Amino acid sequence: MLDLAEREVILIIPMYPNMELAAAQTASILAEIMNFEENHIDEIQFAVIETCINAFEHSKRKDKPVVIKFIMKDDALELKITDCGVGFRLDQVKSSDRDGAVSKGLRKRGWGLEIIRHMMDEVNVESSDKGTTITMTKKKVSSK
Amino acid sequence: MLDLAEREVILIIPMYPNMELAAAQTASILAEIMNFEENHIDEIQFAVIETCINAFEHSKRKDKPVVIKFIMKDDALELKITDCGVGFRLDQVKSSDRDGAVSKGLRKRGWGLEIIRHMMDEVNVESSDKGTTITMTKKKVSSK
Amino acid sequence: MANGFNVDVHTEDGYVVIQTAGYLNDPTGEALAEAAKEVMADGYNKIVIDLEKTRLINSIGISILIEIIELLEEQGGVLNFCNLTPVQDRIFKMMGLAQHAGIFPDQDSAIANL
Amino acid sequence: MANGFNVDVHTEDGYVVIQTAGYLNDPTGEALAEAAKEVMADGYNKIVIDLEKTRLINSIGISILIEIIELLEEQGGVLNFCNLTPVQDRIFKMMGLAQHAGIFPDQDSAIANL
Ligand SMILES: Nc1ncnc2c1ncn2[C@@H]1O[C@H](COP(=O)(O)OP(=O)(O)O)[C@@H](O)[C@H]1O
Ligand SMILES: Nc1ncnc2c1ncn2[C@@H]1O[C@H](COP(=O)(O)OP(=O)(O)O)[C@@H](O)[C@H]1O
Repeated sequence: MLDLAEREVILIIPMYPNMELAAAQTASILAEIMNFEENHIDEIQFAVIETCINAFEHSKRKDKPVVIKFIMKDDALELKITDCGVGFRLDQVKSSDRDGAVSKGLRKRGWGLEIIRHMMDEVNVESSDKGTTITMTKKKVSSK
Repeated sequence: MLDLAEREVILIIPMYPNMELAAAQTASILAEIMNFEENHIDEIQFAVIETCINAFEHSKRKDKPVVIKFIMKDDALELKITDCGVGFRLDQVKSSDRDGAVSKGLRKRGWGLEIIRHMMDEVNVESSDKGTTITMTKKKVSSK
Repeated sequence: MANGFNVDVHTEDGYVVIQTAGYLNDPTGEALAEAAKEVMADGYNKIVIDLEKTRLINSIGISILIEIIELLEEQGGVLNFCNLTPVQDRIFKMMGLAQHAGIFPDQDSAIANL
Repeated sequence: MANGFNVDVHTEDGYVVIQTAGYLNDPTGEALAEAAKEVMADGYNKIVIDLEKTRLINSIGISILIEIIELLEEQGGVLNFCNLTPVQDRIFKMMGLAQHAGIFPDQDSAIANL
């Protein structure tokens, strides 16, 4: 039997334009069923979109789909977004992307991970040369 | 490489109330991305909902998820909705459900399959004691 | 109620308008039927159900609408629907609701024809 | 345009209101930038972008908004946004857009502050 306190939905999408919307919509309806408030639903959607387009843009494996696991907990929605791409090192992103930018006033790119962190309560990145899994949690009583 | 003329999305949902909405929403956004017209998007959603609730109600395997494959073709959206339940025989549904009802004026139940057939251009049922797969197609230029 | 469903009941002079919002399925249909039974217990037998904010309905939700129609018919009452989407309209006609209840484009005409 | 995105341009006396509808991403952001460049070529440098019908925006879409801001700044122009959702508002502030463009609750105040 499924544990009623933890229900899982899985969505598998190809790396194709606008497919991030399918992920965002699925997240949205699950959050709605869970009675998340409207702004929190938007925040989840923005985070899902940024994670998916990162997979689409940077994974370099457009032949492999992105797998999104939605885990509906009693008090939170957890998402695991996995690509089978080239992976990256978080510590290397931070330094390079930020430094080159500050000087120029308005920085155009390199916001994805920051948006995700601002939208969600917890964000965890696991990445290797076999791919990347971003695990993120939005609590019903969110501090964000 | 994914064949660009045929793109697949897979959604796996538990047999849990309102999960049919996740399937309907995913179908809706894919149909929207494919530029289906609004009424056709509604028709797809109604068909998806009825197919999912049939799986929830009749498959007798609430421990097994329902798998929905969305195949985006150039001119149509095809859906394959599979449960791992007890299955049924279409020819037995037809006779029993219809006859008992006509006399009573307004028949309350037994409309699901009929709604699905009215909403979609093609509907095919494969069912055995290992489960049921309903394959249905909505064309962009739909005659329904 | 999960998924933002709700029922808004407006009692007027001699009739009632019930507005739904959200997905109409088993539990939300039952909530709607409860609302209808309450106003019927208060003596109203002319009811408008406005579906403007309900886009998705499943067949169990519709079967509950049929139950409301039957209850009202027993009391010599009238039920009119309004603001159906084209697809809802098609399904209501297919399932025979249109023979037992009125279907009108908007609230005004649904009320005028009670 | 896929997914129902569209851009509506209203030129008024001395300013332009551009209304978007739908998801703002790379291609739809480019469509918006094209619309802005066209009115700038016609001599307008006061622009309101009304996001009322746009709920979802990705970071590439926002980077294109920054490009529009920069183009306008070069011409000594002004860009005001209006009808942002609370989440859009937060992200615009986080990414620094609020320092280079106005953010207003509605079209009237966005126009009044051009
Ligand atoms: N799924 C991923 N696979 C590989 N690299 C990634 C992935 N997600 C993020 N990255 C790396 O992290 C960097 C920062 O990502 P982000 O903050 O979203 O900004 P941007 O996508 O605009 O570069 C990217 O440039 C990329 O190098
Ligand atoms: N996924 C399924 N698994 C097993 N039986 C099914 C399934 N879908 C439909 N059926 C059978 O077909 C019958 C008719 O279905 P339907 O037309 O949707 O009406 P209803 O669900 O109201 O009975 C059901 O009563 C059931 O016996």
